[in-house]
Amino acid sequence: MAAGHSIYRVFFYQEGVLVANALSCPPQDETHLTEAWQQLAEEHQLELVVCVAAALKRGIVDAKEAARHGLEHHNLADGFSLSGLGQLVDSLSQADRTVTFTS
Amino acid sequence: MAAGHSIYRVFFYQEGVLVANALSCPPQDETHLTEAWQQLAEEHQLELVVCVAAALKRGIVDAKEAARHGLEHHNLADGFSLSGLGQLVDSLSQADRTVTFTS
Amino acid sequence: MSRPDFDLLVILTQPPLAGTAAKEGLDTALVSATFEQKTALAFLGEGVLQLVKGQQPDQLQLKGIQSMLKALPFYDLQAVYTDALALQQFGLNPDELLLNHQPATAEQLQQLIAKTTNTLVF
Amino acid sequence: MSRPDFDLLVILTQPPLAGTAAKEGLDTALVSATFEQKTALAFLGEGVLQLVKGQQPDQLQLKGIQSMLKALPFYDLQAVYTDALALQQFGLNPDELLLNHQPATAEQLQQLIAKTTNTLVF
Amino acid sequence: MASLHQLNSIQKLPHCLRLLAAGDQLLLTETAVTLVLDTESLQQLPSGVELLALADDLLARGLSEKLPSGVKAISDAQWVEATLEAERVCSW
Amino acid sequence: MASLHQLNSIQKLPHCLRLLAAGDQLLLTETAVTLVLDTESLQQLPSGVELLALADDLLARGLSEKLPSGVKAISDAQWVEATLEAERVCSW
Repeated sequence: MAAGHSIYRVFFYQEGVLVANALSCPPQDETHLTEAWQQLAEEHQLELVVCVAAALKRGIVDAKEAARHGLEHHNLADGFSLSGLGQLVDSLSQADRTVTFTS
Repeated sequence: MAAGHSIYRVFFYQEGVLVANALSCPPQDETHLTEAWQQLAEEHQLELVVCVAAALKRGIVDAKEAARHGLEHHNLADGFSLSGLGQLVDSLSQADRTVTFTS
Repeated sequence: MSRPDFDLLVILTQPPLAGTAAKEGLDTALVSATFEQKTALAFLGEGVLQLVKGQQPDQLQLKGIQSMLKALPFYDLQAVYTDALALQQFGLNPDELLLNHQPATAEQLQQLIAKTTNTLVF
Repeated sequence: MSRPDFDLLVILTQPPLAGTAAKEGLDTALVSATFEQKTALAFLGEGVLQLVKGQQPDQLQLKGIQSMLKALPFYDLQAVYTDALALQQFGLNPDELLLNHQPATAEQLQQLIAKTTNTLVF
Repeated sequence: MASLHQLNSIQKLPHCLRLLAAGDQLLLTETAVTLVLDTESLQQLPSGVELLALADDLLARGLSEKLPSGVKAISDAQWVEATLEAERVCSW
Repeated sequence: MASLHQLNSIQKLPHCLRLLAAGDQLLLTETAVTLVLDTESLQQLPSGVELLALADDLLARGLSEKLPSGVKAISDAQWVEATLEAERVCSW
């Protein structure tokens, strides 16, 4: 980004959705990945999209999904939004280059 | 258990702690693992112990840990309790046989 | 580069009932095809075992991808490749497997990647 | 079986900075030693790379297990084995590594398992 | 009976293979049951190791009919028995 | 420049290795940087493939000083450049 490239969208799926769990408490001397993404997104106006099917399966829900499934609590971190795989396909076709980070 | 063997304790650690997330919503046609463990534990009076350090790191907290870390919500499923690795070492030394299930 | 043959290639490398990667990969391929992207699918290594017939995942209260694979012909996703070396390694006869697929050598798979805009590995 | 040499053997197979398995394994070994269980530790395959000196995990804002390894001599955990074949494969000189450890052949590691009540692999 | 080794993924085979001793049993579970088709890898097993595979895991993956002669399929109940008959269980 | 292949674990090497074509680059990241010490595996790389490794990942694991001559360490900024110079990026 420092070199003038722009990032269209960051799409979290598979195990990647676990980053969006607002209840993560890593030990104090380790990087808090959820907060690191939130900061980066705020500084550079990035869109952080979490695959809704992968998230639900792994117990990451926003207020709306929690209500829909009759759950008392929700835990999607601020700055992240839930959406479908169509957003991933859209990004693939819109961006010049797609770089994937696998687990 | 049907053959008269008894189970001393089930200890969840590493990725295994994710089973204790009360907010998991697998698709309806898949096994709800959290609920399956709860049922098994109730039927056979099993102790389900979740490694507290592994759980905190992965965003699984009970009401007490949530309060201690200033979190609004908690998500440890009923029937599970958080405890330390000492419980694992105790089980190893008490049981005739230890069987591990890895990820 | 000349105009690519495919917009997206999805490579499935996982054996049957190994977590959710294969299903998530297949979902991605199907959504891509639905959005009118030219999409290809390749089964690599242990991934070819997804095509073995007669799987009974309900035996483990699990859901495989075989029922989804059988529905593939109804999507616009007819380019399906399999890893010929893996088929040989596992002693699988291509004709005994699910789906209309084309066994491909490593070199043919390399060319497939070279003629595709994006490749995702699951 | 004759009285075992060890109550617990912890085998570490992960390379440095590969998730939390190595740390969780080492934690288990240390808690075991603290509870006065006779405990042994073995580094297998890529696990031997944990013992390479001069690692700088802070470079990635991560935490390795090297500082914990340096503290091992202060616990009652002196039985440390390394996979001799892996050391050779990675061109590592046993004397250049962290910790006082004993390189062991596959056969010696097999005997170690046979003389230990419980073995956990991380 | 010596050790019962449980292998649940072929990724871990290289480590496990070297620590198998004559008299041990190797039980293939979950995705590792696909090894029954991999003749080349099976030949690397040391002699004197009994090879078992979980029947339900084979069935679920359509491999029950393809079992080679050297592999014995066992039920969950037989698995429990095997863990008790072995001196120790080692899970990879 | 053809494809840039990113490999982040040696478990995935067997698949990746077969799909590397002459002219491609292979970038080792995360734990896969340990491959730089594994001479036997490196010899299996097809000829005409440039081998790169992330400098920070090497440094973090104490491998910077042990880099063999055939491997080029690159910074994060060079990595970004490499993804743009390549025709496509394939992550294993």
